[in-house]
Order: sequence, then structure tokens, then C-alpha cells
Amino acid sequence: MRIKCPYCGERALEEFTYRGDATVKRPRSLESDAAEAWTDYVYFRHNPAGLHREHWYHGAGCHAWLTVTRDTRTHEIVAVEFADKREGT
Amino acid sequence: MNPYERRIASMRYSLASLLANAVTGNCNWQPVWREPEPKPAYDVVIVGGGGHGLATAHYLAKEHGITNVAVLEKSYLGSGNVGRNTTIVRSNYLLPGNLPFYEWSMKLWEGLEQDLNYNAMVSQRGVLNVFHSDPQRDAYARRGNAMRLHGVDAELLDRDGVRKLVPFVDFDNARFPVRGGLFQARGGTVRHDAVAWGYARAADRRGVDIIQNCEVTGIRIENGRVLGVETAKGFVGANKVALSVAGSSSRVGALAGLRLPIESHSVQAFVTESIKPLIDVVMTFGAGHFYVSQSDKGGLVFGGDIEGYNSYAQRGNMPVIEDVAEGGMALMPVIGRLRIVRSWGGLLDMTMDGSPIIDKTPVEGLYFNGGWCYGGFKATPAAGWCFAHLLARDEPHPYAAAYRLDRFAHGAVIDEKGMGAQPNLH
Amino acid sequence: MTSQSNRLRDGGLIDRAKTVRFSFDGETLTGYQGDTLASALLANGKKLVGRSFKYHRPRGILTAGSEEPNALVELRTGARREPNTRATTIELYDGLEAASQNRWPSLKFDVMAVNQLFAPIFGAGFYYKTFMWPASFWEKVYEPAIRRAAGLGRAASAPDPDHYDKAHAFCDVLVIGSGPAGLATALEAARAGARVILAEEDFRLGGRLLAERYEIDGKPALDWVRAAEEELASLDCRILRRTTVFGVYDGGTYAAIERVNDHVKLPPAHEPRQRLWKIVARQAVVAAGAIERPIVFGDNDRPGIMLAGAVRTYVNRYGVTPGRRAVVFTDNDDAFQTAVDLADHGVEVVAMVDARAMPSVKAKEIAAKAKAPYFANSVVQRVRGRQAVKSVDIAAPNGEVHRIDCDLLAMSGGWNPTLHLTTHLNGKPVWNADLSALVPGALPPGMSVAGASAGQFGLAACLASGRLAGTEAAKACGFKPKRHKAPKAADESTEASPVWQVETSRGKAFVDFQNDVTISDIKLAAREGFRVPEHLKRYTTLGMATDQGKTGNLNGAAVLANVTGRYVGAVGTTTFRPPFTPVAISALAGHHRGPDFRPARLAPSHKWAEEQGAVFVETGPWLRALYYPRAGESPQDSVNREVANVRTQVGVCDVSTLGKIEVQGTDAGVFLDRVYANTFSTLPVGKARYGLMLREDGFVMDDGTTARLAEDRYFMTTTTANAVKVMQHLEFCQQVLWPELDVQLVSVTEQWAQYAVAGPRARDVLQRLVDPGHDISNEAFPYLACGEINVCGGVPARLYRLSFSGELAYEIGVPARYGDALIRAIMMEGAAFGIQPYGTEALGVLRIEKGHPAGGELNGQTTAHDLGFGKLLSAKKDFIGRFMAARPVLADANREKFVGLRPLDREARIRAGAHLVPKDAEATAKNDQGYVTSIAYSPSLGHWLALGMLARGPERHGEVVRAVDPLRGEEVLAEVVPPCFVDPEGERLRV
Amino acid sequence: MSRPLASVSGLAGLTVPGSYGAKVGELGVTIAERTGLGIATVAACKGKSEALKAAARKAYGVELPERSIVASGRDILFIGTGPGQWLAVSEKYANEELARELAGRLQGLASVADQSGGRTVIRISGPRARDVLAKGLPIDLDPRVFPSNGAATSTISLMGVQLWQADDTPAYELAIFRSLSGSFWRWLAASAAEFGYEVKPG
Repeated sequence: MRIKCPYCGERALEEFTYRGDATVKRPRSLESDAAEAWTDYVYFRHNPAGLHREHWYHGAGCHAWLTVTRDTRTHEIVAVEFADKREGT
Repeated sequence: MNPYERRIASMRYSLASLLANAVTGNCNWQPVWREPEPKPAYDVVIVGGGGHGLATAHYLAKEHGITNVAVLEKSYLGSGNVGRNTTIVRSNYLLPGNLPFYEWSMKLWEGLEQDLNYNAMVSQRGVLNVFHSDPQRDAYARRGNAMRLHGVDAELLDRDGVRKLVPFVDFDNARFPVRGGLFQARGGTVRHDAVAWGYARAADRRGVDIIQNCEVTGIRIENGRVLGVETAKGFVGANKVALSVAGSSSRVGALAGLRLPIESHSVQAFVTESIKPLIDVVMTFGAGHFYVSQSDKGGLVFGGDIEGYNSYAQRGNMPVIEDVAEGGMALMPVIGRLRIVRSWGGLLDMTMDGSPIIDKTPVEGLYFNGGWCYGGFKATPAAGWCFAHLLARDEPHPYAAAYRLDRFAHGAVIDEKGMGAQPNLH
Repeated sequence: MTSQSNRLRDGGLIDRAKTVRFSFDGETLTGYQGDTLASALLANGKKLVGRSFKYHRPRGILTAGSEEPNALVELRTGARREPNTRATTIELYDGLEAASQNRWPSLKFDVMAVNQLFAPIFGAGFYYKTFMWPASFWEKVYEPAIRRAAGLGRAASAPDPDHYDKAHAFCDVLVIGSGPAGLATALEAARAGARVILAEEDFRLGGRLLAERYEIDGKPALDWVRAAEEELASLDCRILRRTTVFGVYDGGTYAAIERVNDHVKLPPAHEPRQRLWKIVARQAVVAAGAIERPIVFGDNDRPGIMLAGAVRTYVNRYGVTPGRRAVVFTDNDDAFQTAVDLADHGVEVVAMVDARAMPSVKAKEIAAKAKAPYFANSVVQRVRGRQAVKSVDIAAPNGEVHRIDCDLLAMSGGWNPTLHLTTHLNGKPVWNADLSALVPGALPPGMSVAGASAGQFGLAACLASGRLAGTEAAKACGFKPKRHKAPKAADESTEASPVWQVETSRGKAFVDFQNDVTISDIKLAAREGFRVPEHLKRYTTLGMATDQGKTGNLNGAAVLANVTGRYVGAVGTTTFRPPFTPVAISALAGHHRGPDFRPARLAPSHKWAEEQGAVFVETGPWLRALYYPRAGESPQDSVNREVANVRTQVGVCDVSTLGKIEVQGTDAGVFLDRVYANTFSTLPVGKARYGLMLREDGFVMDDGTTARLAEDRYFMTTTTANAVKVMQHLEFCQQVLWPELDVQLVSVTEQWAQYAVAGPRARDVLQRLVDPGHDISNEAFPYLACGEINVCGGVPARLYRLSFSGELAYEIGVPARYGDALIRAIMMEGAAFGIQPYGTEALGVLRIEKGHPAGGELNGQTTAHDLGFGKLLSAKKDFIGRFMAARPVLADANREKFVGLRPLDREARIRAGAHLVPKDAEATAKNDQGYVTSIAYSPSLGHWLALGMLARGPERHGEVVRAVDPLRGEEVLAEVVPPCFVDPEGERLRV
Repeated sequence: MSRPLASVSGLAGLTVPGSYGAKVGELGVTIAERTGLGIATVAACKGKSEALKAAARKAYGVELPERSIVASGRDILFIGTGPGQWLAVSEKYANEELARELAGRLQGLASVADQSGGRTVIRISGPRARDVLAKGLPIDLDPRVFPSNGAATSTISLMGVQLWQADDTPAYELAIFRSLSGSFWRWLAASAAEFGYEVKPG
């Protein structure tokens, strides 16, 4: 698999580290009624067979966290973007 | 049973039957399983004709007398991970949530062939995990002692002990020298396909309908209660539906609206050309990801880490292949000129704590068995046993009591490796 | 020495001036440069080459390529022994040694051939039905016997002595195969300006053209090959000979093995034996040709039976005839060319057997030309001769049987496109009824197929499809190809009508030669319900041999189809997976073996420590000094001395391996508050603080100290083991969770050589190193102070008053290039105060005496509460892991918690990994209340002590528990104590 | 007080000048260590990118690159290593001096960290330089793809590397972690031997 890093260009798989589902959002609330949201955030995943938005870390390259949209059935990558929208990007 | 079915059911395997059939030109062997069409409804419909689903059916019939059961398989039976693993069985686990379960599985393996009247070649050749440092030794000692306290066999070997078992290991020139190993003599290998076939034959003989090429396309639920499944062969009603589709748990679970603490990952395995006996045990490398055994046919069967990213593609990429080969060469450079003839991929349900789930679901009548990570094959008998128990009695079997779905909410995770909620690190 | 009795008088692409000596089973023979082992053996009249897997049947040479199932030999000897090597792909070299395998005592007389007599019992899957009683006999009796009988060759006797390397390559168009289609593809693509890589498995370019007598542009086809080779050399085309593309991976990545030096006795100095290429190609064209199918009939495995195309290869390319009296048995026109080629070389063709019910006109014409008796609508029913073909029985349609003496039977059941690479990314081949073959289906992105691989079997069609593929691939890469003159060639007749199997045949009819799978096996499997190709394969082992069914799979499907009343296309075949041909494990590992398995990180003091005779230990990626033994000391003596010296005088330890991260920016404090459980924004400049980091699931991830060097600048340390993981985590927090914060992270692990100087005389030592003007007195530079200073006359340094040992201690950092000099300076200046270096073992003892948790306790399964750090969990802010750490199970008071353990018997030694049970309880799982995480012999206290995790531990101080270690047969009674054994008040570190 | 401290290279004892490996035809590659360089990482502060670029323009006459290329400023090379991040390399501002220089000029705009002590810089040049690097580097260095001012952060043989093209001979300079100098050297020597290599004094 090759991932087109928006900064470094297309690079080999071994330069990247995978984290997982990029669609989960860290809850802000620390109240007890947020328990389900936290459990969901930390543990539960859609795990689709198809397009998946996911976080990859270009650890051996520019150290950017990327959001990659990839088909989990074919490994085809349809989009790569910086996980944040920092300036200079 | 009709006469045809009776004839199948009466077919017992033995040396005598083998000889008798040889004399008559092997023309009288009967199908190992029937090929029935689905009935309109069953007491239990098991989704997934892999090792776990077939074992569940067998134990439902044999231990609980529930025979009005169908096993629905999307493809051919045994087409999932039961036919794609590296055939290793062992019960060398650390945590109390896992140990009794895998040990029960080991015990069932030990009596499997006599139970099924099918030789699955359960070979207790021993499983050796080598270690390379004092902290690693201490972690293995903790594990080995946990095993012993649970009545499981375990031995801690020093370098010489390891050398006796595997003299060809690189003891002298290694980046991470081998300093000893944890050995479970009762661990070993089992001919994986034969497990599926043996369970299928045994379940079939007790009247379970095994229906191949019958993909489940929907799960019918009304008022929070399951009614049956939509399939490629029409609707099949069921009092209870049991999901046993590890690798595709999320995909099938989604049909019932389940969201699971699971990711699907690909793992590769490899086999070399057949050679004369070289490795007599199952061995794992402690400084990389490499595990190996030699099959009865003579090929070295080995594997390594999962690919590390969500995948349903049942195949992998070069980095893991190289990593595995490097591990193999680091451990035993004598295999360098042996050649890999085939690599293949399987799909693992990787859970968030690295341990499986056997539990009821929020949908009444819908039961779940999955999340097996690397442990699915070795768990086959016990998973079938405990899942059947849950299905038959509606309460978890004591050996699988920790494999609950709500453990993630409460924090009662079973994290053997201490890696946290990061499936690709387990 | 045998003369090359079967070498033809002339012809062939061999160099007859260069005689090559080799040996087979100890017999010395000769061949020529340009031969393969197979062609040289045939030249010498050697037909019997090996024995089959199960029945130990005598086997010869079936093919002339990498699909060979039978002629497997052990090549080379000793550490270089390569079992199961296909004689058809071994380039002959001077001094080559090969031996037959899987036979005893000799190839000609093999005792295990007796297995054939038991074939009725040894049918498909017989072992599943027996060997079950008694249960223990499987491992003891049956399995060892099966294992000894199975397996083919033997592994090498010692580690592979050769060197291997890997290389990356990038191109616009990768062309796989250099036959007519591949060359045409490469030419068009390269002419258009594309960067081309042409990979050819063989040592010569040309593919099928090497084996045939085709013409292109009215001249011998090899002239065209030569011209193409020259033109490609002038263009941007890298030609990789002896290179097999064996796997297709995601993103246009192709893996290939180049056999750089397999054609010589030993690789030259500095050269690899093989090279693993990882090729990234924007477009790839598979032009890998086709593989001929055998026909399934009785005793079709006898030495002397060969594929018809292979016979042509031996005749035309190698100038060798595999026999003197030949029969051709075919179901297609193509194979008749074999008769012509043989006849033209003076070989007598004694029969041409055409299995087709409706023979073609062409076939009859050729038969007339070859002056061979033509048997239409007939089959070879039986083969006589055990170790070599002696005669065949030909059954004519009228029932007559003609017995014809011969020593060569050339057979052809048609051709299968070599489409393996098209399926590696889960592509499914599709059935082509016209060709009676599977052809490539949906292709991976960027891949196309040309020539015979695409089912284009005629030469003209191959050239045309290659040209098209090359043009299209170049276009896809953005080039604008011009039109070039097309090479002219004819399409030979490839009319075929497959018969697959001879119904009336006698004897064993083999489908998979190597694994001895016969028609009866397939019938039995089908009878027992194994009717899906995958089931058939797994039950009978069809297609599981070293050739992975290249010649047998489709025939197997055809037999299964026949038995189950379907047509072949409906049955299909099993999946092809990488590698296309077997790949050596050494080649995949390359440089990474032995000491180079993984890179080793060396600390700045490494060379110095080596000079001191330090013993090193692998700590993750690092090598660290474990202890510094003196003459006559045992390891334990050495560690005891080092520990005692720190407690009484002063020691120095390289701690450069800790992860070091600069956290800068105006929001650095806020950021640290969120990633640490405790608070850092309130830390004064010039101070350091212990920090505890949780994972988001609430368990402890890592710990370390972080110092505030300036208002907007912190210096964080992590454990050695977690340095990379923590940096990744922090960057996730920075970029994904809180991109709004002004915080910059940079790893400076490598920049700073850092030494712990610990012991009552630590200040005295440092005083002599720091430059004047820096006050490091206890008052000016108290415990947990930090600062940027200069040492040794202006070298920039950082000083931290930190203590892992519990003594008065400092950590001093200098740019790593000064690390070597600084350790020497510290030792020199410290000599007067009795300084000694201490290694990680002593470091461990010191921390265990002080009860600081480390790797054994920070095992990913413990919580802050478990470790006694509950107080650190700030309730004033959100931080990573805060919410989940409060879950009931994580905060449960009954959890196993951190304790110290002191053996009651002061001579006794507790073992790390022992479990803790109540004093009088039985050692069972039910009573298991925890485990020992770390142990040390404490020279300070004069006995062993331990740290561990014990259920409700802190409530049980004073209680006696049993540390049981059934693995080593030991039990020790131990008192539960607070996890700090030395100076619990911490007075010594504040002086 | 102690004597001044000597600077010791991570390659000390390894880079022995001389010719090595196969002796066939022309020399494959030349390898030399570059010592005494100032090396520092520069990371833009939040919201200060434009100001930082202006400051760099003013101070060093350089346009800080926004991709992985080398930009030559007055006495300093700035190599793009990531979004808002650069590796600065200088002969003039040697060793620790560079970080001090940059920190002074870019105060409040960028975070600067000295890396001069923690990197080993190796120059690999000659006709087979690309072939040697191809044995480890998973990046296409072909001039049609990789510009003559190109740079890349990647891995070689499981070791992190920052590489930039120094000239078109071609010559490449590689910064690696100091602690990995020995392992990197083992890989380099093994990989270059096939082509023949000369080690030149730094």
C-alpha cells in the first residue's frame, strides 16, 4: 500500500503507523452521563467493509497525522488529508 | 432420518472400515455431510459454518440435545479462519479470564478425535515461546506460574533447555540472543481443515442441517426480538440466532444494528516447500513477530503480526512479509534457503482488549461469538462448547463468563498484553 | 563419464565450445554453457530424476520451466543445500552438484516405493479415518512415521552463509515476461519515453521464441529478439534477467527476486546471492506466457513422458532430444509442431495420437510432413515401462489397441494462460470457452495483460497485443506514443478441443504429479462431498505442492467437473496466491539477520563502557551497559559493588536512552496539563516534576520527569521503552485533539548525552565539572531544580537534580558529541571521591530499594491507583484518560496494588513472576492474589527484596503472604511492606 | 576544573579512509562524513508562519520551503521536513552555534532545538550513489522525479534518515541518528561493497 502524504508525496506503507477510525470524537463532558459517549469513543467502532476514514501517522516522514479515506475491501485509497488544518499546510 | 441418512450416520471410521473399503475399490464411502435445503424454521440458526459455528452445532446437539439446528454458511464450510490459520493450539495464557477457557479447549482437543470419530491430527508436540531478556523471562514466569496455578502444564526452560528442543536456533550470533523459553508440552498443532470437517460430520450425524452457499443478508427483528434470518435461500425462522462469523462480525452484526468493540484486520501466513523433519515443536520468537511449526506434510508453516490496518481483503503487503522472514532468519538462519511456496491471508476480529466475546446481545434471541483476535482456532472446541451452553441455557458458561460485551463499559477488560484500546497492538 | 548421447548434432542456444562439468547423485557428467540441469541430464540420457511425494513413484522431467512438478533435486551441499530445486530452472555451472531426494537407498531402488501397493488404502484423506486409537499413539507412533516418509528434500545443515540484499525500483511501466508480447510491450512503452523495467525469469530474453522456430519479419524470430534487446538498451529500459516477479501488492507494488548469482558455484565476493526488488510501477503489463497442460491418463507420470512444448524447448533451445522414438499425444494442433521439430532433427516420430473426435486439417497435414503414423480420435490408454517409457497402448475409436514401442511420449492438453499475478489482489479469473481455459478477469489498478497470458496464443496475436499494451500503458502514464512499424509474423494454428482425461485408461492417472493426486482420489473426494475446488484441494492436497498446481489445477477441476456432472468453467479452480514461484526466506530477510536483525542504538558512552569491560544488554532498540565487572567478580558481585558504591560514595550511569522531548510554545503548559494526569502549568521555571501519563482508557501509559527550562519551554523525559510511542501520542494530541494550541514538539533524545551522577559525593564530583559561576549548592540548586549551565570550560549543559536511586543525585546532559568526553571527565574528576560506573542492573536494584515503579509495574495493566499514584490524578482539569480511569473496575479497592515484599527468611530469594497467595492457603488459581513484578538483592539491606502487585496490598502491610513459583519449585514467605526499603523519608536526596 | 571536552563522532573508528568492496571498473561511490555542522530543528509557532517566513527572508535571504526541498539561505540550508518544520544545516554557524543564532533571530516566531550533537551526517556521491541508496531508501531519486534541490525524510533499513541532494554528481547528504551510526554504517558498507566504495576523510 502506498499513501500520498500531502507533505512528502506518495510513500511506502512502512513509513506509516495506523491508529484507526478517524470519525470518533473525543467527548468534552466529564459528567457521569457522558459514560456511554466515552465508552463509545474509546472502544466501539463501525468497522465498515467499504470506505473508512482513518488516522495514519507519518512517523518515518513528516510526523503528520493524516486522515485517509480507504476502502477496507480493496485497500484503495481515495483521499488523504492532514488530520488538522494547521497553517502552512 | 431416511434410509440414506441412516447409512451416512452409520458410517464409522476405523482401520477396519478403511481396509474393507479398499477391497471394494473405495466405492462405498458416503458423503461426510448431507446437503439439505433449509427448513422454514429452526430452534437455533447458527450464522457461520466455520470451526466455531460447526463446533457450536455439535455441542448443542450432543451436550444439550438440541438438534433442530441449522448452520448457514455463506461460502463452503470451513472457508473462513478455520482453514487459514497456522494450526497452533495451546493454553498458555496469563489472565484468569482466559486461562480456564483455553485450558478447557485444550482438554477438548485432547479428546476430540474419539469424540468426533475423525482424525484431526491433534499433535501435542509442545509450544515453546523463547525469551531474550530478564524482563521478558519475568513476564513469562508470571504467565507460566498463572498456568500452573490453574492446573495447566508449563515449564520454564533455560538456554540449555531450549537448545535441547531446538538445536538449530541461533544462540551465538543474534541481535537478541535466546536466553530461555516458556514451554507448554501439551500445546501443539491440529490439522485445521479436519476440525471443520470432523465437527460438520459429527453435527450432521446428529441431525444438524449444514447449509452451504447460503449467505445471511438480513436479520429479522421485531419488538427487540429476533425472528430469523433473511438468506440467499429465503427467510429462515429461528427462536435463537447465533452469530459466529469472526472476521466479519461487524459486517454481520450491523444487520442487527450492533456496534462492536471490534476491528477487522488481515493477517498473513506462509508455508514452505515440504522438507524432511526439522522442527519438532511449535516455536515463537520473542524479539519479533514469528511463529513456526512443521506440518505433517513437511512444510514449515509460519506467520507473524497482523497487517495493522482495518481490512476485509484477506491478504497483506510486503512489510509484514519481510518482517516475518527477518524474524525467521534471526531465530533460525538454517531455514534461509528454504522457499516459501504460498502465502495467504485471513481476517481477524481484533477486539479492543485482545480477548474474545461470547455473550447475549441487546437484541433478544440474538447471541454473539466473536472477537477472537489471534486465538480463534485454538479456541474452537471451547468456544463451541461455551456458546452452545449460552444458547441452550441462556446463561454464560463459567469458563467464558468474562467474555462479556459490557466489560468495556465497566473496565473489566482482559488485556493480556497491556496494550489498551488499540486493536492492532494486541 | 557418460557422453552426451542425446545431444543433437547441431542447433540450440548453447555454447558447445564451453563444456561444463557437473555431478548428479555423485556421477560426474558434462553439459554446455547455456544448458539447464534438466537439459544437461536429458543430454546425458538421464530420465529418472526424482521420486514422488507419497508413492515414491519414479519421476522424470515434465516441463522446461518453473512450473516443473517432478524434477526436483537437492542442489549444492552443506550450508548451501537447497532442497526441492527444479532442475528445469537451474542454469548449469561448472562444479554444480545435485542429488535426487526422497528416496532410499537409491534413486533407482527406493524402498518406500512399496507405498504404491497400499494405494487403495492410502487414498485421499485416509488419515482422517484412522490412527485414532489409542489416542497417545498419534504423536508417538503414527505421526513420526508419516513425517519421516513425507517431506521431499532436506534443509541445509547450517545457517545460510550467503549475502542477500534488497532494492527499491520505480518505473512507469513494468513488463513481466520477455517473450514476443513482453518485448513488444517494452519496446512500445520505452519508445514513447516511459521508464520501463523488463523482468524476465529466464537468463535469456525471448520467452517462447527461444523454444520455437518462428519467423518475424521473414527472419528467424531470435534476430528480432536480439534487435529488440539492443533497442531497449538504448532506451530508458532496465532489463532484469533471472528475475521473477512473484507477488503483486497494493499501490502498484510488485515484488521480484533477482537470482544474481545462482548460476555460479559461489557468489563473487561483495555480491549478493539474490536480490529482492520492490518495484513501484504506475503501470504493469503481465506478459508471462502460458503453461501447457498434461493429459490425465494411466501412468502418465512415467519418466520419458513430457509436455510437447517442453520437448520443443529441449530440441530447439538446448539441442537435446529427450528420446529417440517419439509418440505425440495431443488434443490440439500446437503439439504437432513437436513432431515436426523432432523429425527435422532426425528423431523418429512413431505415432501421432490425436484425441479429438474431429481432428483438424492442419493436424493431418503436419502428420504427413513428419512422416508419422496418425491416429485420429484415439488416445494413449496405457504406458509400459516403470522407470522409463518403453511402449504405449494406443486405443483407436474402433476398439483396436496398438502397442507401439517408444522412449518418449510428448503430450499436450492445451495451454493455460499464466495469469497468477492478476489474481494476487483478489481478482478472479474467468472461463473462456473458446480457449477452454481460464483467462484474467478484473485486473488490479494499473495492470494489463498481453500475449498468451491474456489468451492470445498465436505469435502475431502476441505481438499485436504486446504493442497495444505497451502503447496503452505509456499513454496511461501521460506519454504520447508515436506509431511504429509492426513486426510481421504468422499465427500458427492453436485449434484445440480439450479431452482432459482418458476415460478408458488403466493404472494410476495423475492429476497433481508431485503430490500423487490421481483421478481416483478426486472421485473419492467428490463421493464424500468435497465438491468445491477448495475442499477438493484441502482433502486431496491437489495443487498444494511446490508448483502450486501450475500444471494440475485445471485438470483437477475438469476431473471434478466430469465426476459431478458440471462443466469445467462452472467448477473453477482455487485461488493463486503469492509467490508465483517459491522464494527463499533469506532473500526476503536480506540484510536483517544475525546481529543486523534490527539496528542497535548505542549510547554516547558505549565505546568507553566497552573499554571498561562492561557487559551489555539489549534494552529495546538500545544496547546498554548492564554492569561493569572487575577481575574475579561474579555478575552479582559486580552489581552489589556498584549499588553499594552509589549508596556510600558516588556512581555514574548513562541515562541517555530515556526519551527526551522538547515541548515549546506559549501553550506548552496547558498542553502538558492535558497529557499528564498531574499539573505542569504551575511548575516554576527552573524546576522539574514527576509526571504520570495515562492512556485514554485510563490505564497508566508512561512516566518520567519534565523540567521547565523557560516560561514556554519544557523538557520532557519518557521511559526508554516508550519513547517512540509517547512522541506519537503527543503528536496525536497536538495535531488531532488540540490543534488550536501553540505547542511545538521535537524529539531531542539523540541530542543529549545524559548521565546520572548519584551518591553522597555527587555534588563534589559535579562541582569540579561545572564552570565557575554556577552555584549547585543544596540551597541554590535544591532537589528537583534544573538549569542550563556550562561545564568543562564552556560546553553547554543542562543540569537536573533528579534521583532515581534515592541518593543525592543529578542528571547532567551535554550535546551527544561530547558524551564520550564527559563520561571520561566525570570518571577522572570523580576518582578522588571513589566514583564508579554503574549499569542498568544496579540502576534497577537502586530503584527497587526505593520502590519506584518501572517496566515490571508499568505493564499496561495497572492503574494510577494500583501504583499508589491516585493522588496525582488532578480533579481540576480534563486530561487524557481521566474519565475512563474513574470507571468502577479501575478504581476498585480490591484490585491488585503495588507493595513491597520482604522475605521472612533473610537468605531466601523471591522470584519475579512468582504469584502471591495467602500464607496458609493452597497455591491454586482461586487463591491467587497477585504476582511479583521485580526483585533485587539489596546490598544495602543484605537480603533479597521484591516489589509486586497484591490484592488490597496497601491495607495488608505487615501481613505475611506466600510467593509461590511452581515453575521453579520454590515458595517463599514474605512480609507485605510499603514499596520503599531505603530512606523512606527521602532525606538523603535532599542534602 | 576539567579539561575542555573533545567532540567525538558517532562514526569514530568506522570511517577509515581507503578503498573497499569490489574493484570493477570505475569507482562506485565515495563516502565521507561531514563533521562540525550546525544542525537545528525549526518549528513555526501557532499563527506565526508568515511572520517567520518574513524574518527568515530578512535574516538569511531565504524563502522557507513548504515542501520537502532544500532552500539555501545565507550560510544556512533550510530543509523542509514537515508542515511548518525545517531542518537547518550550516557550516558557518558550526555545532551549537546555529541553534543559538536561529533562536535569537526567530524568537517568538519559531521553536528552535539544537540537534547538532545528535546527528551523524554522511555524504554519498558518485555514479552508483543512487543504486546504493536504492537498497534501503524507498524513495525514487531519479532526476525526473526527485528535483536537484530535493529532500526527503524516510527510512533506510529500519533507520530514520533525513536526506537531501547536495549536487548533481550526484551527491546526497544524509542525517541519521547518532546512536544508529554503527548500524547504519554496517548497512552502508554491505550495500556499497558490490559497486566498490572509497571512504574519504570528513
